Amino acid sequence: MQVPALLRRVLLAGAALALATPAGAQRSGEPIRVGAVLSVTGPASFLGDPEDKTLRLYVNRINGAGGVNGRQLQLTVYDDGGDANRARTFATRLVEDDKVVAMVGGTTTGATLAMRPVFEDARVPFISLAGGVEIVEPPQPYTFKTPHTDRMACEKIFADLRARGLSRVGMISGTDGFGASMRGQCLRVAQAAGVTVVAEESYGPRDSDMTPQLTRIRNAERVEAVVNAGFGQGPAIVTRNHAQLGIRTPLYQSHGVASREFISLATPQAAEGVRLPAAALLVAEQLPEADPQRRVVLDYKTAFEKEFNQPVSTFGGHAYDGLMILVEALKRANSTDGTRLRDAIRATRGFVGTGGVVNMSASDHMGLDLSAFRMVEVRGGDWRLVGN
Amino acid sequence: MVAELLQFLVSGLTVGAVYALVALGFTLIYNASDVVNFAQGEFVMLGGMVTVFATAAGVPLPLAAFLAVLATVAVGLLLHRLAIEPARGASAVTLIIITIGASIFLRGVAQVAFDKRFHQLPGFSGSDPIPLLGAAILPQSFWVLGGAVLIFLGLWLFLERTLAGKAVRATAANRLAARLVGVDTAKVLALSFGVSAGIGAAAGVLVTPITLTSYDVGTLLALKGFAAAMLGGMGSPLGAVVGGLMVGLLEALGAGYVSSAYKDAVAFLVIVAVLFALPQGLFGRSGVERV
Amino acid sequence: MTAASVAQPRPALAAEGIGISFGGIRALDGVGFAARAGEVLAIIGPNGAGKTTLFNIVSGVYRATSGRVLLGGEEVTEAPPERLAALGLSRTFQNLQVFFRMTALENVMAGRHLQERAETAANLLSDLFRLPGTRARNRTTRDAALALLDGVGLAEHAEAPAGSLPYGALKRLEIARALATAPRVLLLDEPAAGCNPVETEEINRLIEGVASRGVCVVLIEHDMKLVMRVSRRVVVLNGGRMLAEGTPGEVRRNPEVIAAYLGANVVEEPARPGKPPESAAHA
Amino acid sequence: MRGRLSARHTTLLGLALVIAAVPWFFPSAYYFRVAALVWVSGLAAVGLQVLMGQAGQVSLGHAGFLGLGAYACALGPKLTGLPVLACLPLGAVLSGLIAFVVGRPILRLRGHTLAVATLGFGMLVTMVLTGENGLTGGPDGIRIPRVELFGWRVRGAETWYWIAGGALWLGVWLALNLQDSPSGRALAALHDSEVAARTLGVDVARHKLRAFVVAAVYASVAGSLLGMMNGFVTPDAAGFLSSIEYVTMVVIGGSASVPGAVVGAALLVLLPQALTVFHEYEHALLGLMIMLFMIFLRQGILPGLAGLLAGRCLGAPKPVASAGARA
Repeated sequence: MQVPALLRRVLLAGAALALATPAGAQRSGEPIRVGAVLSVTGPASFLGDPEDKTLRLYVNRINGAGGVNGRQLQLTVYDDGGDANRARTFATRLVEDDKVVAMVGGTTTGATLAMRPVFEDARVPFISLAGGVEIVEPPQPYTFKTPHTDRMACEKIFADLRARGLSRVGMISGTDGFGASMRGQCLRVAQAAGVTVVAEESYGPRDSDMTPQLTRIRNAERVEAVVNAGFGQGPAIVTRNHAQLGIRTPLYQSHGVASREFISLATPQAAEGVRLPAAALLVAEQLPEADPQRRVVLDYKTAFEKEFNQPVSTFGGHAYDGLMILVEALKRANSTDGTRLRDAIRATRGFVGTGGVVNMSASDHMGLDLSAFRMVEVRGGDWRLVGN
Repeated sequence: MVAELLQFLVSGLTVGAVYALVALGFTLIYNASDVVNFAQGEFVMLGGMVTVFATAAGVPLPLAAFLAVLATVAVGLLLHRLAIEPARGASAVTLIIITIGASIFLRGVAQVAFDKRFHQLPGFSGSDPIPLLGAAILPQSFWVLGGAVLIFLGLWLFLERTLAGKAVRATAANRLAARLVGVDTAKVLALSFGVSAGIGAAAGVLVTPITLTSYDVGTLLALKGFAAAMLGGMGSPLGAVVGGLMVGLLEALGAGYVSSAYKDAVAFLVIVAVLFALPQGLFGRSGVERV
Repeated sequence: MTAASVAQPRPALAAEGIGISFGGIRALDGVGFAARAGEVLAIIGPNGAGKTTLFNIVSGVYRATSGRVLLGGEEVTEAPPERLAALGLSRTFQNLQVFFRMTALENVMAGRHLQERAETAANLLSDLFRLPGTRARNRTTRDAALALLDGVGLAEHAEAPAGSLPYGALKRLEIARALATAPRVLLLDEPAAGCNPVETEEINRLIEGVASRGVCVVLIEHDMKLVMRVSRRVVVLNGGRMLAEGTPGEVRRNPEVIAAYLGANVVEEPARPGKPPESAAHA
Repeated sequence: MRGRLSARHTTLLGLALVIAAVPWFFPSAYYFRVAALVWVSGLAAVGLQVLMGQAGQVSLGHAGFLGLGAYACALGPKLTGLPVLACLPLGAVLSGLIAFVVGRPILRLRGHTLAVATLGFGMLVTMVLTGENGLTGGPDGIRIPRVELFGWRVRGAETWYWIAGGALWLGVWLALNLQDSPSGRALAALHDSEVAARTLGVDVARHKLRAFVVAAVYASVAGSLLGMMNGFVTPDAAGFLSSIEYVTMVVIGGSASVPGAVVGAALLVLLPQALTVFHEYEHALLGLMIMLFMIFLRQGILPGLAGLLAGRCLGAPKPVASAGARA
């Protein structure tokens, strides 16, 4: 039997193929290697796809403009398909094989948490694009994140509810990582915010009809508002079903659908009046001239939409923020040493990104506060700033 | 109370009709080959996605839908010709793995050829819900249910009234005997792939206005459709329809009356319970084992 | 070739008043027979008479609607095949049920299952870790199986994949496998079907040898020459009922039997010449 | 034709050589990581080979037991205070028990019906792991403590490579032992013809259940190793797609062959790593490769290649064996 020989040949062939990756290929003036593991496909591709596009677009632009510290950026992106185990393998690959100096990515909280030990062990700065609070709480030495946390989204929604004099909510959430994590945070902060969750429902990541769940919420006692924690197509269907059932209580979505795409998926009629907390990016044109974010978000929006011919989402924005924070830190540190770079990222102050103004510190590896969120509402088929 | 129940029923029947059509596709190919075609969900995806992209390119909806079904049938026939036919004589498990490969392949191609975003279609008759006994029903639900009934009737007529249909039934009943009386069972299998693809695509077109679509909707539909086909009795077209509707209803009633977190568990527990009582499924042929 | 010399008080295998229905059709009705140790009993009848169904009931594959089955005097009507096997009943199949993924030797080794004791969890662990007990069992089984293969003239094909053997050899392989269980009662379903005269002659000798060792052999066969030579008594079935019973000579002269066979248009030819083995896979 | 013993020994020796030798060719720790993944996936696949290849029973819920093993190592230390390593056998026993209880009714079912029941079981496990956020950490997963052996912290891809390689070798040894034993013959018999096996005295239900339990224990151990290696686990590990992947590994490698399962695992772990070169086309190519392998080596890679080397014509299926190979 030729088993062992065969096995070895298969292994070697695999190794040889893997070696042929671009990582070892082009070497023009010592490029700075930056890695990314994103959920470009799979259940979280709604988030990962714009992140991927943004990173590629901006790395090209930066390189076109002369690179960083006179060196080109070299980006390596791997697709984890939404699977944490695969993400972990790619993280090892980035660190051990591609020798990246920093990592921007980790689309989902699960993938981020699975990858974190790899970067921590290797002392390679890791800027995650996922929402979960546990990524930076308690802060780990080399792990950062750019998106707002889901807890902030809950607090923002509940504050808006209270301002409208509402307090009894029906929660509906997706059973995916995003939905479940936000659901947990909302339940945790509800009491402090003076909100009571009187009904609670969930739906699977690919469910196509949520009328039974919404009927139950409607029938719950004195529900004054419906809050949906979820991302992807689920919230669009919840919005449609909410309108279909003629439920009149206000509907809040999460920052997980902060894109104009959501309105067209949910249909403008059904989405009318839906509110959600979102980064300034969503309402770029409506920002006052004096707003520090106005120029940044308009630039990003124009660049992204021109290149890809699709509406921006705040997720692409998170990737933009992550990359830019890294680039600025590289400039400040003038080094690719992990610890120095980490210190430089940690020293980020007053960085204006699409998600808000970032002020990091040793104890805050995200650097955003509630003011970074704007409450927006769908009116006439587009997002409008609420109040202030 | 009645309104609530009616709401759940309509929701369940609409979703169930899609499962039923997927299960019908499974059944046709299974009957001709013992193969469970895991790429069945991708046919539904193709139907929806081609329609979306054709309408976006300015093709009127009915023509776009027709093109989508046609294109998917072509894909189904090609799949048979290029992947199943060359492996003729291989065991059923080998063929099943080929269809798993095909499903990954079609998804991979779709994400490049189309994109990785979600897409929607407008309801064929608008999206204003129709009030009925206190429940609110989308007009598209009637399209889905009506479409499913038409497809089923069409398939029934085809199987009962046409020579090709009789060949399909003969092959399903006994492949060896069918071959002996001169039925070209390879052609029957090709036909089954074509018809299954067509049915899947039609389901995709009908349901996209309600459920939205994207390059990867197929996996879950295949899973649910497979369960539905098993519940009804693998190999029985009537069973596929009843099984699909039942799975849809179980999910909706489970979500409405039990717990939305465990609605899929409720559905699967019922399916498994039924299979313990009736291992052949509700409408499956229960034969005495011949030795 | 005379049967066992000792007259036994009770038959090794007896079926009484067996009836069974499939979907409302009465396939067997009030059928019975009794066979003693060392005796060869043949069951004959036209196609569709219910012979194989009777075997399936006696061996526990089907459950009779009425009647009872006695093995060594003990009632076993409801017993499943594996229990009957443990009680000493073994069989072959009309549509071959050879283990086609295995070699000829492995087929017969599988037949030694009952002697191998693989039933307890401790046995499983012994098998997983290849403890001395398992190794000893492997050796014993292998030797016994080789001897049995030799007995049916297949020793030189021991390592051949079963699927590559000709039809006649497969028939004998099944007999060897059935004998591996060391049965007290052996049911043979058309052992000579598809065999050429030379092979039939071998099977004839085989049956006589088995019976001479005190095994009760019940035989379904279409080859009348073989039936007349090898069996001491013959039971004739027709349309699911008993038509006649007696010595080969008596049965041959029975006008009803002649009528039934003429009606079925089969006189005494082997009914299924060279049946292709494909059909076995569909059973 | 070589005897059975020699084939068995060749396989075991060859595997040991491969495990010992391939690190020579590894330029970085990443290769250790990938190879360790191959060994762990291979271990789970070998377990499924016992069930699918030897006993002929299909399971679409194999990853469910993998998840149980991994989560045992995540929750065990929390709930019982035991060290992580002790939770590996604990998880294995638990998985075995669950398989024993669940398998009893499930294995009465045949063919595709069995597939649905195991599918349902796997989904149930995933649903509980996803749904019980408070306990399991929900869809975002849960951390698994670092393994400590006599005060030494087990970490690093290279260490795990040797642990996983050793576990795989043991797993292959056990599976090969089983194949050539009274229990293995009983499984092979019921795989080919249940009726014939029963008439030979094989208690079909009991032996099927045993294969199911053995497969569950394999999966659980593999899951525990995977979890400890990653220090983290999410419910995806137990999911339907994961189960399908293991079935594909077994069939593509050659379901009749124990080392085939390892080859299948190697292929499905290495291909996605190698195909990243093709960026957005990687999924299409993966699907294409699976189809091509199955079309041209329909008995699976290992038996298929062995057949090619033996100069047998692949186009002609074995006369009856393939027609009878209904799973």
